[in-house]
This record gives sequence, C-alpha cells and structure tokens, in this order.
Amino acid sequence: MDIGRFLLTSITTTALAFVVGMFYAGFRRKITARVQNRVGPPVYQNFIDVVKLWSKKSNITHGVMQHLAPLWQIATSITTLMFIPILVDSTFFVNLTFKGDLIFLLYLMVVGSLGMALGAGEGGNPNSAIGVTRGLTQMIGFEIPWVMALVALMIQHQTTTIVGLMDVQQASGTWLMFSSPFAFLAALLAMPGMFRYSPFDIVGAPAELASGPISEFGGKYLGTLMTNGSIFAFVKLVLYVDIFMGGATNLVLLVVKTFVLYMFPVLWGLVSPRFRTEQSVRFFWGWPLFFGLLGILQAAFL
Amino acid sequence: MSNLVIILAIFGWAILTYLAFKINKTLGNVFVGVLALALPAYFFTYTPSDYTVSVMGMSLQFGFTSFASLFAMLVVVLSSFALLYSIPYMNKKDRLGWFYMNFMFSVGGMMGILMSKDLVSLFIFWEIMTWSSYLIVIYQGKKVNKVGLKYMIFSAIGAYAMLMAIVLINKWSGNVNIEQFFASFPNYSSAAKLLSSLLLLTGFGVKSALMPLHVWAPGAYTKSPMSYTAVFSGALSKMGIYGMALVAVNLYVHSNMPIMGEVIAWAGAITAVLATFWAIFQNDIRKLLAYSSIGQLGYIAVGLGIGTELSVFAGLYLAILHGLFKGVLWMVVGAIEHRTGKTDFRDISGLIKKMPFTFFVALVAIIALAGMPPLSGFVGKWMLYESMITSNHFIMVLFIFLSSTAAFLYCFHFLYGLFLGQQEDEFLKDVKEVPVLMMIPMGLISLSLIAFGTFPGLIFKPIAQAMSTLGFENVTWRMSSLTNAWGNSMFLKPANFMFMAVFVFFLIIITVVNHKKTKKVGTKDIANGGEPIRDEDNLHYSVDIYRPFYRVISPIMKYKVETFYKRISKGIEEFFQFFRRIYSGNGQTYALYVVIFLTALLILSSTIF
Amino acid sequence: MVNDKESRKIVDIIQDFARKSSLFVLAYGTGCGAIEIPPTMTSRYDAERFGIRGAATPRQADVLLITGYLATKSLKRVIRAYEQMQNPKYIIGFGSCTINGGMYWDSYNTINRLDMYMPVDVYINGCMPRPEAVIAGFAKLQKLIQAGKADGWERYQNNLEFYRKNQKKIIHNWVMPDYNW
Amino acid sequence: MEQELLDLLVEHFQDRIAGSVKSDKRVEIFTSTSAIEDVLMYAKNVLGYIHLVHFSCVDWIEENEFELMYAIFSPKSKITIMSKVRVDRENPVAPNIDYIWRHANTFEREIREMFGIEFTGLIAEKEMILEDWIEMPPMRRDFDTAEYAKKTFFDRPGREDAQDVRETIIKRTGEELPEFSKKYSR
Repeated sequence: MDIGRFLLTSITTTALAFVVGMFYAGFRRKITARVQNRVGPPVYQNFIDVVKLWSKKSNITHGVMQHLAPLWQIATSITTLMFIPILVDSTFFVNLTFKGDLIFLLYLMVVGSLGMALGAGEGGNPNSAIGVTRGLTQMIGFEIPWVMALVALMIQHQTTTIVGLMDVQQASGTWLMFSSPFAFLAALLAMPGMFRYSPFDIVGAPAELASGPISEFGGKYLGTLMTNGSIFAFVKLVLYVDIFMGGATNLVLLVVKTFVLYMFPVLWGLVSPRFRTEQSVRFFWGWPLFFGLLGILQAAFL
Repeated sequence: MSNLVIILAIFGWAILTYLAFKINKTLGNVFVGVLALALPAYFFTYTPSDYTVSVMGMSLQFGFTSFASLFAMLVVVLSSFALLYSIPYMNKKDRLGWFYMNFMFSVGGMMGILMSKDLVSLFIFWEIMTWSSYLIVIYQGKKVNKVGLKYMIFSAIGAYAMLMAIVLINKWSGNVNIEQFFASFPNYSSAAKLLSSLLLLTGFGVKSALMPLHVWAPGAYTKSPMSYTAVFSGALSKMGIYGMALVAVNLYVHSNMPIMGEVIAWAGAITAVLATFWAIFQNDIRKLLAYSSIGQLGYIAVGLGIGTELSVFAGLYLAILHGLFKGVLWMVVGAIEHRTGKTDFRDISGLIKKMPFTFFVALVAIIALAGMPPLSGFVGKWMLYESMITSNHFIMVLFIFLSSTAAFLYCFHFLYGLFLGQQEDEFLKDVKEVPVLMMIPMGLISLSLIAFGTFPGLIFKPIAQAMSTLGFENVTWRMSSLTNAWGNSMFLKPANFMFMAVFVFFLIIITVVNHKKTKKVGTKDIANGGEPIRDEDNLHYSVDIYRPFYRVISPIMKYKVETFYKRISKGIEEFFQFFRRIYSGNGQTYALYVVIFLTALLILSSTIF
Repeated sequence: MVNDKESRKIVDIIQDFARKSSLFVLAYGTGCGAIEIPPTMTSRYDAERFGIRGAATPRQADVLLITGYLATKSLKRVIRAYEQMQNPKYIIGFGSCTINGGMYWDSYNTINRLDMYMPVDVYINGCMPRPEAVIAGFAKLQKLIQAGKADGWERYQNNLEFYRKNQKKIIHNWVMPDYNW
Repeated sequence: MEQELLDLLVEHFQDRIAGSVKSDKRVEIFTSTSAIEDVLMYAKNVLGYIHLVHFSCVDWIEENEFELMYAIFSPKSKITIMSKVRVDRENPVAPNIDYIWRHANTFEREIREMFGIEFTGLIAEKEMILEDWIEMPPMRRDFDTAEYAKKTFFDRPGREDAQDVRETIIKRTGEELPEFSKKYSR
C-alpha cells in the first residue's frame, strides 16, 4: 500500500464521515423540531455552527491538557474510522481495515473520552468534573451489554475481526441481527448510552451542569469537538451496520442503513426524560444485560 | 562467579551500607548509589551457571532458569531505580541505614528466591524477604504497628502453608528439588496433588494479594516509604506471581488439572473486580494505588490460571508491565508526598502547574495502566482478552472488562484529583518540581512504557524464553504485531502511527489557527454563572466523586473480607478467653492438671504402642 | 491571494455569514424579561429556524441578552459573563429598563443606561417586548453582523477605560481578573 | 377570645404592655425593647404562638422613631398577634430574637441592612442583599432614592417630560381626581 493512495482514501473517508455525520446531526435537530411542532433550523445548520466556531476571533484555554483534549477525541474518532470497513469488499475504502480487530476498537473508542475528561478536568470548573464522573460511570453501564453482544458474536463465529463477522454474514446470506437477535438487542439498547442522547444525557445536561465537560470549551476547541462528534457518530453507526446489518455494498445503501439505525436513539431520546446516573447504570444492567446473557448462551450452546 | 555470591554480596553490602550510614549520611548515599548502578551492570553482563551447596545432607541448588531471569530482570531494574529514587526521597528522614539495609536485604531475598532451584532455599529467602519488608512496613514506628501485625500474620500463614507443603513434598518425592517435584507431581495421588499445590498457592497467594488473602496489602503498601513501595508492589508482589505461575502452569496445566487453573483464574477475576471497586472509592492516593495493585495482580492471576499459551504470555507480560507502571505511579506518589507532604485528595489539587514532569510520567503510567491503545498496557489487555475469548471464558471476560472499564474511574480520579482542577496559589506556593535524581527513574521507566506500546517485541523475547521453562516451547512472537489462537491479528504500528499522525496534524491546526488570540487563563477564571471566585473559595471537586456509582453497587460493597477476618479474630479471642480460665493461678488446680495429663498420657501410650 | 484585499473580504463575508446564521445565546436571565425567552425559543415562535439557540456557558455563547432591569448586584455578574465570552460577541439590550431605566428609573439599585457600562449592539424596546419584537431584534443584529457593523466587542476593547470607570463607580469592591482579549 | 388573650397578656406583663383588639383574629400589642423578648418567649412557650409570621420595620420619621413589628401566629387559636416596638431613630438598637425563632435571623439581617438597626448579639455577615453599599441604609425615608439614582446612574435625556399621569390629567383638563386616587398621588 503506497502512502499516496492511503492518504487519498483516508482523507476521503474522513470527509465522507464528516459530511454525513454533520447532516445526520442536522437531521436530528430538524426532526426534534418537527416533533416539537417547530420548523427547526436548516439541515446544514451544523456546518454553519462549525464555521462560526472556527472563525471566533479569540479563544481561551486553561492549559496544555485542555488544549490537547479535543485532539484526543478527534484522533480517536479518525483512527477508529480507519479500522472500520466502510463498504463490503470495497477496494477503495481499504484504509487500515485488516490491521486491527474488535477488542482494539473497543479500547480505542474510549481513549477520546479519557483525554476529554483530562482536558475538562484541567479547566477547573467543578461542573466539568461532575459531568466527567457521570460520563465515566455511565460508560461502565453501557459498555457491559455492548461487550456482551460482541463477545457473543465473536465466540459464535470464531473470529474477532469486523471483516470476519461481515464475511460470516456474506456467506450465510442473513444479517447477524436476525441470526443473533439477543446480541443485537443488547447492543441496540446500549446504543443511546453510547451516543449520550436523552435519556442518558445527564453528562452534559445544560440546565444542571452548564453543559458539563465542555463548559470551558469555546471557539475552535468547541468547533473541533463538534466536528469530532459528527465523525464519531458516523463511526459508531457504520460499526453497528457492519456488525449487525451485513455492511453495505454501496454508499447509498450505507447512508440508508445508518440513517435508519440512527433514528433509533434519536426518536427514543425525543420521548424520554432524563435518567439520573445511577438510574441509567441500573437500566443498562437490567434488560440489556439480560439480553446480552441470552446472546452469549445462544452463541455458546446453540 | 557463582550466583550465590551475588546474593551474599548484596547482603554484605547491605550491612556495609548500614555501617556507612552510621559514619556519615553522604557516604551511605554513595553506598546506595553504587549498588543501584552495580546491580544492573552486573546482572546484564554475567552468564548464568549452576551452583550447589550441601547443608546437613541436603543439597541446595542455585541457578537461573530463563523464567526466573525474566522476573530477576524486573527486580533488578525496579530495585536499582527505586534505590536511586530513594536517595533524594529519603533524604530528610532518619534511621536511613536501617531502611537501606532492609531494602537491600529484600532485594537480595528476591534474587535468592529467583535463583533457588529447591524449595528449602526458596523458603529461606522467602522469609528473608518477608522479614525485611515487614521491618520496612513498621519503619514509621508505633502508629503502624497494627498494619505491620496484619502483614506479619498473613505472611506467617503463608509461610507455614509453604513450610508444610515443603515437608509433605519432601516426604512424597524424597527431595525438595523444584524440577524433580514437577516431574514427580503427576504420580501423586489426587489428594496429595490438591493438598501440596493448594498449600503452595496459599503461600504464594499471600504475597500476590489474591482475593481472600489481600487484607494486609492496602495497609502495608500505604505505610512503607513510597520508594520502597515501588519495589514492594512492583516487584516483591511478583514473587507471589512467580510461584503461582510455576504452580498454575507446571502443576495444573501440564498435569491435567485445568479445573484448579479455573479456580485461580476466577479468584483473579473476582479480585480484579472488587479491588477495582474499592480503589474507586478511596480518598487517599496510596490506598487507591494499593487497591489498584491488588486488582492488577488479579488480571495476572487470570492469565496464568487459564493456562493457554497466549494467556500465560499475557499474564507474564502484564506482570512485567505492572511492575513498571506501578513502580512509576508509586514514585509519583512519593514525589508528591516529598514536595507537599500530603497524600489525600482533600489536600491536593492543581499540581500540573508546578510539577509538569511528574504529571507527564503519571499520565503515561496511567494510560498504560488503563490499557489504552497507544501505550504498552493495551498490548497486555489485548492478549488477555483474546486468550479468554478464544478459550471460551466468556463470562470471565465480562468480569475483566467490567474491572478494566471501572479502572478508568480511578485513573481519572488519580490524574484529576492530584494534578488538574483548581490551582490553589496558597497550596502551590512552596511546591516545586522534584530533583533530577527522582526524575531519572520515573522518566526512563515511562519511556520504556511508551516504547513497548508500539514495539512490545522488545520485551516479548525474554518472555518467550521464559515460557519455554513453563513448558510452552517455540512461542512465536513478532516485534509489533499480535496474533490470537484463531489467527486474527493486531498490527500495532499502523494503529499507533495513525493515531499519532492524526493527533499531530490536528495539534498543528488547532495551535496555529488564531494563535495570537489564544489566551491562557488561570483556573480561577471559570464560567460559573458570573460569580467571581475569591482566592479562598475552593471549587476543586475531587472527594467522593463517584457517589452515584457507589449507589449502584452498594449491595456488593457492603460485604468486605475484612469483616470476615474480624469475626474470625473475635471468635479466636473468645476461645482464648475461655482458655485463660484454665490458668487459675491456684497451685492445687495445676497439680490436678498434671495428674490428669499424666493419666491421659498413660492411657494414650498404652493404646498406641 | 490571501494578502489580496478583495479576497480577504470574501473570507470575511463567509465568516460574517456564519456568525450571523449561528447565534448562541447565553442562557442568563437578569430580569423579568427572561420569561419572554421560552416562548421565543419554543414552538410558537421558534427562533431556532434562524440558527438561534441557547448556550449554557459564556465560553460557547455569542450573544448576551440583558433581559430587563439590571440590578447593580447582577451588573457585576453580567460584566463577568460578558468578559468570559469570546470575540466576536454581541449584546442585546432587552426592554425599556435597559434603555433608560424604565419603571425603575429612580431606583437606587438598578442601573438606568446599559450602554454606559457595556457595549450594546441592539436595543429592543417595550415593557416587555413580545417574542415578535425579540425576533425582530435578532434580525436587526443579524443585519448588522452581515454588514460588519456589530462591533460592540471592539468598542469595549478600545474604550475599556471609559467602561471600567463607569463600572467601578457602582462596583466599589473590584475583584475581577484583567480583561485582555 | 381575642379579648381574653389580651387580658391574659396584660395580666401577665402588667404595665409593660398595652394593646387592643384590632379585628377578628387579630390582636395588636405595644411593648418596649426591654420587654419584647419576654413577651415573645411567653407567647411562644406558654400561649402556643409558635410561628413567627413576619418581622418588619417601619420608619416613622416624623416621630423620630422606628417601629419594629413582630407578627406571631398560633395554629390552635388562629389568632395573629402584632407586637410592635418603637426604637429611637438616632440610636437604633433592638434585642436579637433569633434564638427564639431561627428564621428571625434572616429578617434581622435584612432590617439591619435596609434600616440600619443594630440587633444586640446578632452573629451574621454584614452583607446580605446589598453589595458594596456605602450610603445610608436605603429604606430610611430620608434617603432620596431618585436623587441617588440621578447622582450614581446615567440619566438618558428625554425623560424630562415624563410626569405623573394623574397630574398631567389634572393640568390638561382641569378635572378633579376622585378621592381614592388622590390618596395615592405623589
């Protein structure tokens, strides 16, 4: 693999993720508005927000760690993106697909959170620290059913790579969400926690915590965080589509599948009030955990 | 030169150091420094050779197996760094000669354990190590007597178990040679197998602080001086792991007793989860690290207990790595204690301003501890998970995952509570960065942690050699990629380089854009509803910060092993209270006892003989 | 090309368009006018369709709404919040109390003219202004931004002594950090 | 019933207290700074007037006195006792009663800040509502708030013709204001 081609594909992938993720965030705001009987902002509103944040004429930071915090996030998102197959058997979007596996992704996806936590901590704002502790606590909650789902799939199909799981779906002709429904349910229920959408948005609750961890971030830092947020949303959606919905053979199908999947946390969030931290952990350790156990039992004994 | 001479030289040097400190502090420090430099210089240049001593008809054999030399490497590196670190750290304290003598004795004891090829000499050195570490635990004087007592009681239990095992093994196999014991182990009856191995495991498990036997560890790690705790928790506890690896792998895996391996693994998994939970709720950094050590040793026990090639490999890798990063973290705590005199989250905040280097090494060590990808901890975590998944330990993998996700909580607490957050001028006024002699050990170990993250092959080589002693021949390893039993691979170089490339790219962008108008402001200038913060207001939120999580898991947190032991000790106390009545102090009663005893003896002897 | 004056202007136009179309309003209600904000934001008047949304902290906000009478005690906090916001930043004086004191013109604890203490870009009069008026005020602000005339933050920087003098006349115990961006 | 209560109080405190029944369920008593603590303690502990409804101050500048008003209430008899105490305006000192009702502390702080009345033995921070206040206490009637506002804040030109609506109406048409309206006129 020569470096020029790799640069081309990786930049294309990142740009794709950025644009799609931004539009998804815009659609989320639009749908929220429509549900609340409003007109809502245009779907490209988030692009404008990012441009505005980057064109702020002054920025403040409290120190090195806060300066680096958005970078941890965005480096994590883009590296994760490189390890996820965008399309099935694509010769273009190869990136680093064959270089890592699911355990690596599981760990990589939390690096950004810890970096962000340190940056938020350096700000010295107690709201940030409270938000971070809530976020980390919630992470323990949703990671367990999510890992259970992945472990179930891995032991059933004797592979730990995403490509392997996609090949299984190609060979059997059915999606894993149908052949391993319990694992899928567990992973799906863990999804809103991963997105931190309502009802699991106590981490950055604006009214209680003054937007929590990001309360000291403004200007270009907030712009980077928003960019990262949309890329990371796309990463998570593609990961779910690849694992449970057989991946996508072309970009249109990918967009359709990810959008349908994205509607689940969005629409659930619209009709849900906010959980307290311990309530959300108890939620994740309730039914999702049960479905995860069923998934593992199915994988181990059927 | 023979191996035994090194150990005797260390012991001799310890006594010389003690005398040197009697004469002059500077001279003593020179003695310490010389050992710190000579130890690795000698260790990494010599060629191993076996040596046998005959004492009272028993032949005691010494020599390194490649497995032992793996641990010896850790011991040597960590001890010499810790000795160097001690020189400035212990500078203001008294009874230095006593401290260093015991320090060196425990180093010599550890080397002796690793060199012993028979159980008797292993036991002797084990006791030297235990006693010297006990003397350092109670180094602070009377206020730590209780902690020392706890440590001593548990060590004594372990020692007696081990002694009993040695006697039994001697009876059953005819000698105490370790290799011959392993060779003859499959011929034992199953009861003998179980008894001997369990007794040995108790002995080793006490030192490695495995779940029911961990009670001594938080106190002992906390109360000894931090420069010694780096060795205590980093290397000395690995002696337990060393023994456990021998027992678990050589006895259980290769003798068709995998169920006992499972028991060890489950004990490790439960230790990992519960110790992590306890670590989360500590408000003293030393206690936090102590519980974290217990949890990390749990991972290693899991790796050794499962007993597949990858898992043992992961266990040994994690053992070495835990020694390194926990060594750094204890040194960081020591540095903070040295500069501020405080170790409680209530008293410390915002040290990054004055101690940036210490923060950096702590960050590196914490990332390694948490097992995050760019650094070396991830390699061990990856191998551990893959080994568990590929060997169908799918419930245990959840325990380990729960534990290592929960570990992020205390990792964040450690970094945030000490270094980040509100910077109090009043508190930071007199704080400065640690002296160079303390920086060097921390910095070098941190560098190695970074290097192993991308090139773990540097350390895989000795581990692979060590594996051959444990019966896994021809372990394949590559410089910077990992493979599991199903053939799925993980390439570290692309992953880490990609991460760093993106990081640097955005670092340049975010630094260059609007560079002139990016201002650094103090932590008192925060957005808190427009209320200006006065200097006396402390908004640092670092005590009891995981209250919501505590509410979730409070059902399990109620039951502590301590309570169990407390009940036992209370029961024993009452038992002896009862016995005290026998000693009534009345001559006639004693006369009666003598008569009863003699009668009983007569009856017994007539029935037996 | 970048140094060319004409092309720089294009960059400015794009940036000003972005600034105008995305106004994050600091959720800080100083007086009774804050009650007019919920109807402005929610489904009846829906200010979000113009890109106006709330921001929880000053660091993220662009617009500071002074909603109604401003007590001397909250003036201190408002100044603090304003100085923590990042340039370019705008102030909308909301209601007649901010213009000339309104019905509190002779009160000992509310200020009369907001623009003597902080650089106001747009005033919305009325007691209270209805949500339509609020949206009209925002539209006016957007026009000013697009034309590059909403320069309150520059005025504040350049005339800092003037504003400080007036502020210190009320706030005797001055404990705030320096303003230097 | 109100009369019985009043009689009881007068009987107990003799000439230290004077009072009248204002209306249904409302008794007004006048007492002095030296007696007020005893009266309140007696009312609270013996008569069951356990609730301090309100505690306020009135500035009788014409008589050169402040009047402190303690409204206490009994949930049993449903009667409110308005106990009033006059304090000299030149040297305003009153007894502290926050050991009888803890929440009187807040009232006392406010009165101290707004009227400048010292309460003997009141332990609380000086500043409560006002910040950096250096003038005379603003609720005193000799404090001219309009003058202060003119002096401190910046008047916007254009307010000069802003007049009292009622006066304007009188000037414009010459019609008479109704009686109740005059009462409130400035």
